Amino acid sequence: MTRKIKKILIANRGEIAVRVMRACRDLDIKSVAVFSECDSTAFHVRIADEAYPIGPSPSNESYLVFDNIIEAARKSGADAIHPGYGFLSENSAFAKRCEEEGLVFIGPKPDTIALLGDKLQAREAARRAGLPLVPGEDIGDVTDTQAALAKAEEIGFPVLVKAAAGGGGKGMRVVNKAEDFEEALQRASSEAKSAFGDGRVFLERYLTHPRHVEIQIMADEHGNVIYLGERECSIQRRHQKVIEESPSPIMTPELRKKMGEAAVSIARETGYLNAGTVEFMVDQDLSFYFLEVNTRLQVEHPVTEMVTGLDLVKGQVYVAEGKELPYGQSDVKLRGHAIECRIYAEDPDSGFMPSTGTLSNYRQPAGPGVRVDAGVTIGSQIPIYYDPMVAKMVVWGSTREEAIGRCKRALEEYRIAGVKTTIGFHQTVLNNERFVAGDISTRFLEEEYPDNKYIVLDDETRRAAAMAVALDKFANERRITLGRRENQIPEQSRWVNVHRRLNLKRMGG
Amino acid sequence: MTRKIKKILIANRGEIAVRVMRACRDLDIKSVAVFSECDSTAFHVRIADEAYPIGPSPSNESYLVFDNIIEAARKSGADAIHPGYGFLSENSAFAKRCEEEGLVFIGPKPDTIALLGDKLQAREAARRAGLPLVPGEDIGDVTDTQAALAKAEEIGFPVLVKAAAGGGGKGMRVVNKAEDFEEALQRASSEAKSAFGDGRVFLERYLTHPRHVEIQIMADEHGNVIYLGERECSIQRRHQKVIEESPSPIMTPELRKKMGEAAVSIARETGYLNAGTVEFMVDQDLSFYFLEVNTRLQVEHPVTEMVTGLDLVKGQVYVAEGKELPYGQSDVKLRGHAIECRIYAEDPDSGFMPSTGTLSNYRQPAGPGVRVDAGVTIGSQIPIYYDPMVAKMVVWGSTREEAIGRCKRALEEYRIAGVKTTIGFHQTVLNNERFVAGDISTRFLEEEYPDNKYIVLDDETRRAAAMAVALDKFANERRITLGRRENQIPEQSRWVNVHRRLNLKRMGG
Amino acid sequence: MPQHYLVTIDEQEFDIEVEFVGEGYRVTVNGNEHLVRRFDMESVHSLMLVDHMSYEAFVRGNGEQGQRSVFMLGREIDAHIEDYNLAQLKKAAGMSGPGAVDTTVKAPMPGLVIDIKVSPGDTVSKGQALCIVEAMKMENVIKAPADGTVKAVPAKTGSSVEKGDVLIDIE
Amino acid sequence: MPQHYLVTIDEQEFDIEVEFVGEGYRVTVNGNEHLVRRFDMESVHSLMLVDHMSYEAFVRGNGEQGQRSVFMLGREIDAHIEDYNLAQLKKAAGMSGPGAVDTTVKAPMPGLVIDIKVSPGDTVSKGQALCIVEAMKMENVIKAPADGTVKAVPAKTGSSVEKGDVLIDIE
Repeated sequence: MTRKIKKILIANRGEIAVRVMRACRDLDIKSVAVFSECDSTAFHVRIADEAYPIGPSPSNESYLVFDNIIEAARKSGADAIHPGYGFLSENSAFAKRCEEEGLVFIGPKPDTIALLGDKLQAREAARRAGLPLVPGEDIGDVTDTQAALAKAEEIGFPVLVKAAAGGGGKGMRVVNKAEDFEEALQRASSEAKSAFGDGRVFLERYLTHPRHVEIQIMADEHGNVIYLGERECSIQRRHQKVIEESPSPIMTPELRKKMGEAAVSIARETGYLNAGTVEFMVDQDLSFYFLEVNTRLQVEHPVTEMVTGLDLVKGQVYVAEGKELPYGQSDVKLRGHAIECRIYAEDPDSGFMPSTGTLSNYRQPAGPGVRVDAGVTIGSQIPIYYDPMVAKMVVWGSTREEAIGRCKRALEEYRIAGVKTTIGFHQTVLNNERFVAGDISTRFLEEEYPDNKYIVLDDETRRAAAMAVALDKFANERRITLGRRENQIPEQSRWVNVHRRLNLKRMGG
Repeated sequence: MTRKIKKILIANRGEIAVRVMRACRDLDIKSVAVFSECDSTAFHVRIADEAYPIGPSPSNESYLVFDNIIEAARKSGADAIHPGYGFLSENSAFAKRCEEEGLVFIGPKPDTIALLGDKLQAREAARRAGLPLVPGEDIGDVTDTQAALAKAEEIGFPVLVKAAAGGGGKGMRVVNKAEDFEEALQRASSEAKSAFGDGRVFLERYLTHPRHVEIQIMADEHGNVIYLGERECSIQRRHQKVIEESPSPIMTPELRKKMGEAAVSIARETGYLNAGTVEFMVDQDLSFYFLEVNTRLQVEHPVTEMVTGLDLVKGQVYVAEGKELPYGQSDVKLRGHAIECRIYAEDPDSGFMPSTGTLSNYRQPAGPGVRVDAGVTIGSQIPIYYDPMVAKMVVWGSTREEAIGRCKRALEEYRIAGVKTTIGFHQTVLNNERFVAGDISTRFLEEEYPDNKYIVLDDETRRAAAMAVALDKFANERRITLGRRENQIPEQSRWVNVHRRLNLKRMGG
Repeated sequence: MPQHYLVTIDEQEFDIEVEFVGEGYRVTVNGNEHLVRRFDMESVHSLMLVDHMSYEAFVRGNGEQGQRSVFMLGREIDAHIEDYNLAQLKKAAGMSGPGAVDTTVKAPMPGLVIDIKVSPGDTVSKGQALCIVEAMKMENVIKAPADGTVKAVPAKTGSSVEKGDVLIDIE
Repeated sequence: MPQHYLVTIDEQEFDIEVEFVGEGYRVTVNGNEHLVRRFDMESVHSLMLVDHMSYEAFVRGNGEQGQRSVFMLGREIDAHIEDYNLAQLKKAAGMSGPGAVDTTVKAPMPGLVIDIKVSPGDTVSKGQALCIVEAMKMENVIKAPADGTVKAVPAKTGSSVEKGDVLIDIE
C-alpha cells in the first residue's frame, strides 16, 4: 500500500535538517522546520518552506519534547516526520507516538529501533543472523565482580567494557590487565546508568588495530534489502568519527560482498525497514566483526551518495511512502572515491574543546568535486546547547589520490572567522603519510598525535600571519590619524574608499 | 618528451581563472593570477598563490596585452600559461609568442588555432575529414552581389550569412527572401570587418529548428584522440548559450558514436592537441552538420566533467606536460545527467541588459549534486569592462528529471543582492513544459517567449514581496522612533538586539 | 499605531496595514490578515515567517523615492511603496501613480553611446529602438518606454555615460 | 614614519617594521624586506600581496590587549603584538612577555561545571585535570596550564559559568 507524502516535518536542526529539506524540495514535497528559541534565524529555518517554534533553547525543552513536535506537525498539516540523526532519531517511543498520531515516521518500525538500540539484543540478533561477533560475554549482574573477572580472563586481556544501552563512547572502558578490571567495570556501569538510565554492561575482546567499516543498507516494505557499499570511519577522536570515506582503502570486491550480505542478513532477521547502517570492526587480517546497527541516516551518508550516485534521503522518502526501491542490488555501482571532513566548532589543540560565537565570516569552498552540507551561513551563531558540528565538507575524486588533493584544496579555501574549527586538524591528517597510504585504524590519532597537538604551521604561513597582524595594527593606527581628513569626504562605498586610499598611497601618502 | 609544469599563469579573470587555479591546487602546481586595476581584490586574485598587476581596467590595456602577460610570467617564474576562454584563448599569435618565450601554452599548436579560427579553412578541413557540412558556399568577393545572390538561391532560402572570422553572433544574418539578401550581405560584411578586421563572409542553409550539440575532445602528443560525450547547448539568447546539459535529450549511443568519431576525424586532420570542442547542428531528423571547432576549454565544460567524472583542466595540464592521456576511449563512461545555468549580471526582462554594481549579498546554493564555479564572492564588484557572467551553477542528478529538480532547488537557494541576474530567467525555463520534455532547439527562446518577458511571479510570491516591502518601511520608521531609547544600551551584537527587540515586542512593545 | 501602505508590484496593488502585536506583526493584505514574525539579519536582510511560511527577503531602495528592490527566492522583484492615504489623494487628484511612465530615458548602466537612432521632433512608439549603449562588450539597445515625441537628445554618439545620465527626453 | 612591532606566534618572535612606500607597504621581518600591497575588504578582512604572494587574512582582537586571532588558509592562528621598544624594555626589566603563563584558569566557553578535581593548597602539574565543564553535550576537561599550587577555586560544581569566568587560580 503506497501513500503520497506531501509535507515533511524535520524534527532536527543544523546541517541534517537542511540536508533533508533539500531532498524535500528536489521531490516537490513541502518541508517544515521546527526551532528552539536560539534557533529562530537558524539556517534550517531559512531554507524551510514553513517553520514553527517548539520551545526554549535546551534540547530537552524543545527538540526532544514529543508533544511540541507533534503539535507543530498538526498545525502545519505535515503527514510525515523525518528525525535526522541524534535527538529523537533512535527513540522507539517517539516512532511509536508518530504511528499512533497517524504520522509517517521516516525510519524503521518502533520495535526494530528498540531491539537494535539495545546492544545485547542486537548482538543476539546478529548471532541468529550468522554474523561474526567479537568474542565477548554478557554480564548480567555487575555486583558479582569475581564472576565478571573470570569472564574477562576467558576472553583475554585487553578487554573492552561496554554499556548495553551505550553510544558515543559513554560507559566504555578499555582494560589492559586484571588488576584494573573491577574499578573499570564499576565506573563504566555507573557512567552508563547516569547517561542512559541503564547500568548493564558487557565485555568484548579489545582489538588493538581495528578499522571501523560500516555498510549502508536500504530496505523497503516489499522485502527488498540492498547494501550500498561501505564507509571507512576509522579516524575518530573521543570515539567520534571525524573523517569518513568510501570506499575503504582495504576493501576488495569479495570482502564487500561478504560484509554487504552479512548486513543484509541482520536487516532481514530484524524486519528492518528504510535506511540503516551496520557497523563492523575489521581486523588487520581482514576478518570482520559485527558492532551495532544504527537505525537512522548517518552523518556520513554523503560519501555513499557521492560514490553510488544515489540520493539516500530521497530513498528514505520513497520507502516511507510504501513504494518499492527504484533500484536493485545490481544497480548499485561505485564510482571514484569520496571523503568527508566534519567541520566542528572546536579547538583541536585543546582536546577538541567546543568553541562558541558568531560567524563573522563564512565562505564555503566550491568548484569541482566539492559538496558542502552546512547548517550555518555568515552571521550564524554557534549556540552552546547543541552538537558543535557546523558543516560537512565532502569531496569526490575519480581516485582516492584525486579526492585527497581536492580535499586539501577545499580545506584551504574554507573561510570561517569567529570560532575555532577543526579545519587545521583535517589539513594535518590529510597530509599524514600513513593516512595517504590508507594505513589507518581507530587508534590512528592517538598513535600519530600522542600529545594531541595537531596544528603545525610552516614558517611561511607563520611569517605571513605575523605580517597580517602588524599591518592590521599599522592600518588601524593610521586610520585614527587620518580620521579627520577622511571626514570631509561624503559617504561612499567601502570599495571606493579602498581605491582612493590606495591612490593616496601611490601619490606618496 | 614530457616536462613537469610547476607554476601556471592564468591569463584570465572571473570564474574560469578560479576554475583553473583550483585544478592547479589539486595537482600541487602553483597558480599565478594577473589582474587589471579594477580587479585588484577580485576573487581570482584571492584564490591564487601569486598575483601580478597587468594594467588599467579596459581589457585591451590589460588582459589582452601580450607583453604585460609575458612579463608577469617572467617575474613569477611561471613555466606555462593557461588562457581560459575568451581573451587570448584563441589567439594564435599569442600562442606563438608563448612558444617563442619558452612558455608552455596550454592549448593546441598556434597553426591549429589559426586554421580552425578561420571558418572557411575550418570548413575545408571538415570536408577533407569527411564531416557532413550544412549545404553552403564561400563568397570570395562581397562586391559581386549578383553572383552571391545566385549562390544563395542555389542553397535555397532561408539562408544564413556568416563572417569567416566570426563568433558570438557578430557578422551573422538570417535572410528569408531574395529581396533582403543584398542589404544583409553588406551589413554582415561591414559588421565583420569592424568586429574582426576581416570582412569575408560565407553562406549556409538556415536550418529552422536545429539543436546545437557539441562534442568534447581531448588529444595528446602521442596520437591519442578521444571524445568525451556531448553537450546540448540549444538554449541560447543573442546566439549565446545560457543553459547547457549533458547528455543531450535526443542522443542515442549510435548517434553519439557517429558524432564522436566525426569529431575525432577533424581533430586528426588538423593535428589537434589538448582539449577542444567540435560544434554541430543537429536537425530534427537527427542528421548532423559540422559548425566549427573551438580550440579551447568551453564555458560549459563542467557538465561533461560531472557526467564523465573526469577533470578536463587536469587533463589539459597532463597533455601540456607531454604525457599520455591517463584514460582511453573505453574508459569514458557517462553517468547521470548534468545541467549548467549561466548566472549573468543581466536583466532578462530588459533584453538581457547588463547590470553593474556591488554584491551586497552573495550566497551560493550547495548540497547534493550542486557545483558552483563562481568568479565572485560577497562584496565583489561587477565591473563594466568585462563579460557579465558571475557564476556557473551546475547540477548533477542520476536522471534528467532529478537534475531538473535539483536545479530548481538550487536556483531558489541562490541569494544575490546588488545586481539583477538571470536566475529568474532560468527558473522560468526550467519550469517550461517543452524544456522539461527535452523538446528544444536554438529557436526555443524566441518561440516560447516572443515578447522577451521571462519573469512571471506567482501570486503568493508577489504578496510576500509586498509584505516584505511594507514591513521594511514599518521597521525603518519605528527604528527612527525608537532610536533615542536604544541609545541607552551599550553596543551589543546585532543578534542580541534582534532577540531583545523581539522580546520587547512580546511584552507588547 | 497601525500604518497603512499601498504597495504596487507588476501593476498589481496591495493595500497593506501593519501593526505590532504580542508575537510579531499583524499584516492585513487586501483584507486578509496574516501574523508575521520578522527577524533582521545582516543589514538589509531579513527572515519573515508569514503565518509560519518562511521567506528570506532583502529589501533595498533603488534610487527613486518609493521604489524598492526585493530579493527573494533567487529573484529580484521591483516594487513601489507609498503611504496609502497619500496614494488615494493623488489618484483622486488625477496625479500619476507609480505605474505612470517615466518619459526621461536614462542610461541603465555606465557605458559608451555607439549609436543614436532618433532626433528631436521624431515621433516614437513604445518599444522602438532609441540608441545603443555598449557595456561589458555587448551592445544594448535602449528602447522607448512609451509612445511620444522626442523632445531632446542629450546623449552624443561616441561619448561615455554614467548610470542614470539622461539619454533621450520624450514627451 | 615606520612603526616597529614585536609579533609572537607559537613562541617564535618576529621583529617587524612597517612603513608606507609608493606602491604599498615596506615590511621588514627579522631583517628581510618585503613589499606588501594590502586591500581592506569586508570589516576585519583583507587581501595581502606579499612580494606578489596572495593571502586572505582576517585579523581580530580576541579579548586581551595585544592578543590577535588571524584567520588564514582555513586556519585560526593565535598571535600577540606589542610595540617593539616597549617589549624590549619589559624584557630588560624581567617582566613577563606574551609567552608567560596565565595562572588564572578561565572558562573557555559558557557551560556547566560538573566536576572539580582540586582544592586550594593542592600542588598541580602542567596538564593535570582541574575540573570538567559540560558544553554542547560534551564534557571538557580543563587542564593546568603550568605547574603550581592551587590558590583559590571560585568555580562550584553544578553552577553555570560564562566564557572568561575564573575557574581555578594557580600560583
